Amino acid sequence: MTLWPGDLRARLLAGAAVLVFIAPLDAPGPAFAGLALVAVLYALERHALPWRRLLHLEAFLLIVLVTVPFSMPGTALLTLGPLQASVEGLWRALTLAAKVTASVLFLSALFAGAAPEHLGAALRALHLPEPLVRIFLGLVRYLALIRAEMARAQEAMRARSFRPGTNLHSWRSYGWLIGRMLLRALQRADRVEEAMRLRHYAGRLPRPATRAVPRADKLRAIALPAPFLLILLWGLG
Amino acid sequence: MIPLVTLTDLTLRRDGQVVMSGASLSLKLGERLAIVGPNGAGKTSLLRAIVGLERPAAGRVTLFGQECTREADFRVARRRIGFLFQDSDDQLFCPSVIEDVAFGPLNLGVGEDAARATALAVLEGLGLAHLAERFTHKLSGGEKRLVCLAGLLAMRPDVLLLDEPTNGIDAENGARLRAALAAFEGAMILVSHDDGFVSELASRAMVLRAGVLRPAEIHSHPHFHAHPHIHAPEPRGGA
Amino acid sequence: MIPLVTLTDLTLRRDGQVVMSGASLSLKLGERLAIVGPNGAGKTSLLRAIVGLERPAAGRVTLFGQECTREADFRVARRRIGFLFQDSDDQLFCPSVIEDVAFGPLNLGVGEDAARATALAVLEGLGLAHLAERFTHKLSGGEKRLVCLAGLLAMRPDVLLLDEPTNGIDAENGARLRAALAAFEGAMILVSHDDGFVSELASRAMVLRAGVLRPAEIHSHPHFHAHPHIHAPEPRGGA
Amino acid sequence: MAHIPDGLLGLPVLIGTGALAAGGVALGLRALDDRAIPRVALLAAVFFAASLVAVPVGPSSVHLLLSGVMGIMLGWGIFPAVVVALALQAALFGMGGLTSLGTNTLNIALPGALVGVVLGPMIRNAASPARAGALAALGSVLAVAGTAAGVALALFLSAPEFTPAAKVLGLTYLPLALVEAAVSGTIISFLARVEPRALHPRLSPEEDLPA
Ligand SMILES: Nc1ncnc2c1ncn2[C@@H]1O[C@H](COP(=O)(O)OP(=O)(O)OP(=O)(O)O)[C@@H](O)[C@H]1O
Ligand SMILES: Nc1ncnc2c1ncn2[C@@H]1O[C@H](COP(=O)(O)OP(=O)(O)OP(=O)(O)O)[C@@H](O)[C@H]1O
Ligand SMILES: [Mg+2]
Ligand SMILES: [Mg+2]
Repeated sequence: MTLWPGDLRARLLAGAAVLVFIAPLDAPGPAFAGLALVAVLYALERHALPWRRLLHLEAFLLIVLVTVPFSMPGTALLTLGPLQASVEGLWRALTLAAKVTASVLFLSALFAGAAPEHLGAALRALHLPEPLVRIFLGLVRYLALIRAEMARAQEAMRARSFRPGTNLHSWRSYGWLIGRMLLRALQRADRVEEAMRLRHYAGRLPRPATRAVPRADKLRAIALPAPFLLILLWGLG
Repeated sequence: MIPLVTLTDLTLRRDGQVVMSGASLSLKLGERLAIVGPNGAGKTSLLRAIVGLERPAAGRVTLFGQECTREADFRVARRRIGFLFQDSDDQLFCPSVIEDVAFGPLNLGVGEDAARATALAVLEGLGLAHLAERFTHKLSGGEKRLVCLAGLLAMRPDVLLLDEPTNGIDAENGARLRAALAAFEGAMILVSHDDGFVSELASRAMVLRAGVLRPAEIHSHPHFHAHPHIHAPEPRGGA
Repeated sequence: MIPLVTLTDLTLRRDGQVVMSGASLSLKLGERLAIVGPNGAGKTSLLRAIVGLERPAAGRVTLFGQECTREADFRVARRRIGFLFQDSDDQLFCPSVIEDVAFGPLNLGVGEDAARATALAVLEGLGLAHLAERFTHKLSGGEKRLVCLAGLLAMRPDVLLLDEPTNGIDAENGARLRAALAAFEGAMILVSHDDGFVSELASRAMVLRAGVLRPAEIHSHPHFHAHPHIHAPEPRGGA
Repeated sequence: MAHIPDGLLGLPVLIGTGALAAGGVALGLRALDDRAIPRVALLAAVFFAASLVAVPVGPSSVHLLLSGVMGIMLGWGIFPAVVVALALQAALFGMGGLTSLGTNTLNIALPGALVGVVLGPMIRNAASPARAGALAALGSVLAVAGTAAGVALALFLSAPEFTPAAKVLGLTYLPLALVEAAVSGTIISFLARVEPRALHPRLSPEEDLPA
């Protein structure tokens, strides 16, 4: 028994709703309640915490979280030369940290176990423009291939004693590498387009019939965002 | 009987350079024509010209009795021709195997269910039903090759053009491929470097060399010659 | 004399699966060791392990008498090893041939002019001077192969690792390649499916099969057998 | 650095940038012929793969954005390419966010598209590959500056207390701008030299190319 809708359409919509409900939270109480709720979700589902993603976030967040306490007026907390951190500012920073952490954790749980190929089909079923869905699926299809090409090319450079550094030779080499990858991709794109034409592609494929979302998934899609909506209402009230 | 494919005095250029000149061939019902030749001789270009991906500088392409010059002419003929590309990744562009195999039938206007059913039937016929829901980019080289072939067979072609079908294929999938091609009832043109494969499958051969396409003979004759060998002796440990 | 390359009881894994275990070999000055084996046997992985692009799960890699474990160790040794990749397109990334061949020397810290001069000299030595200003992505398969080799030779390696050097090469460029490799004075490890090429060039051979690397014998003996052939008869016009 | 996560920006900013990004994507899709879809998808894959390479700058390293090059090669097609790549990055790596997808798309794609529209024709008609490269280097500095300004503006409009953060963040884009200029300039002069057709955003195959 899982809380997540198995149907990706339902899961995407419910997930987006949760993230939208977290976004406007302003006060510390609701923000931490949101974070606690996500933590409960992790505990119930026995997800492992994505530590690396959380750490990866720091660089950007650190700047925000360090500067915010100093940029809000209020009760003095700490004085560093001309800079003064306020208690209000600290609460604000903690609120933001809670919201961002809750969102990141939620996002990675949302997509855990969802193959991008299936995500494409879900986007199509949600009536996103067909060309956009096909670009997404094309990217998913060829990304691994192109990353492998790129990795081998970089290894070939390394085998010829290339050592990237802060100099023009390195940057020029990267420019050539990427330029060459772009050329190879363009040539492949032409061949792919030809292969489609040879199989009689004439510009349009019928949209696949969409299955109905199972009832249980509909219920989950409502149940999942509901507590977050309550938190939002509490925050607004 | 009209030939399925006729090339008459074809000249092909690439980047201004003549790749091939005065090439003529005709492919009749049930024939299996092998085209062999060194790398860069223009074998791929020749196949591309047959389906109209490459337009000849001179000469004529006649498909199923109809001379083809414009894209519209070729489009009609392409329904009946399946072209296996040299690189499988160029040809497998759908996310899952079943979607890829059903792509052709869908384009021919059969409904979604019918297309899937056709695709599944073809996959089963090739012994690949277990791959149906797999993602195309996660297949092995040999599996990719066979799924590409399935995508062509799903359109029920009368002619197959095969550009190095045994490329990057392992022994097990190679056997499946041979069986599938041996069972194919239509005509085919087969480009391959693999002499054994060619002589097993082809009914006739031509050689493309230095821009000239010429008939050739396939024969298997016992003969006496010196041939370098590499033998692994019975196991006896490291180097 | 210390061997140039020594592998001791090497075990390699890919994606958790053992590709090869307990592989040992040693390459001495002037030796030309051929490694043969079926597709997917791990030949490429073995070469990659020698230059440190693949790290062994167990066993040791010793290059020029120095055991190599970290990237820094391998980096020193790589200056003296030229690795020809299986796919030329992975190795050619500069706009023009001359720039590509000069890339290695530039990395070794010689100036721009000296690097170009070295590159030109190597191209001339291979009979490729006419290609110097051509764009790498417009070369034929065989030309690409030779330019890759030129890029390695420009670094004056003591050891060449060649991964299927005759891949996609035509007769004329094949002859150039053979000549260039026969003239190379250092040692080499040669992975190839081309028996004729191996027996012409190699002084010793090993077979890699089912994860085990074993010494093998190369011998040429005359014998009697049946062999399919494709012959082009004397010119007699179209099909 | 241009990946703003969920939970940081205010609702009005998310809605506003989301709408603008949707407009950009619609514009890009309208210009896009069906036959050009593989081209956009494969180029998006290269830009995605290239953005994963860590290019060293001093003691640190940066990840390339290449929005200037994308704008030149794809024109308005940069919007669909970027939105799709960002969506996949969010799904695969948890980079960026879902609610901030529109903001991030706008911040990266709009400066690139403008570079493509304004400088693209000059680059394609440049007298020499070196000149094309120099123009592209300039363009990519402007594109990075545009992205930095976009990020700063999104923060600034979300809450007044983000103002100092926005300023500091702006400075962190300086090394990126430097590397982008060098790498993008090289990419464009490479393409101008060996395959000038690649510089045309061939979104519809009917579009005639100069010989
Ligand atoms: N995209 C291209 N642009 C310019 N010239 C090309 C292109 N593709 C091939 N050529 C040239 O056309 C000639 C024929 O190439 P083609 O690919 O048809 O040969 P092939 O016989 O199929 O070779 P292989 O056995 O290597 O596949 C070659 O000399 C090649 O240099
Ligand atoms: N990138 C990869 N990820 C996972 N497994 C891989 C990867 N590359 C190769 N392998 C596996 O490692 C094994 C050895 O591959 P390798 O490329 O070394 O073989 P090879 O002998 O060079 O084959 P070939 O003759 O086809 O070049 C194969 O079974 C292959 O499936
Ligand atoms: Mg070919
Ligand atoms: Mg290999």
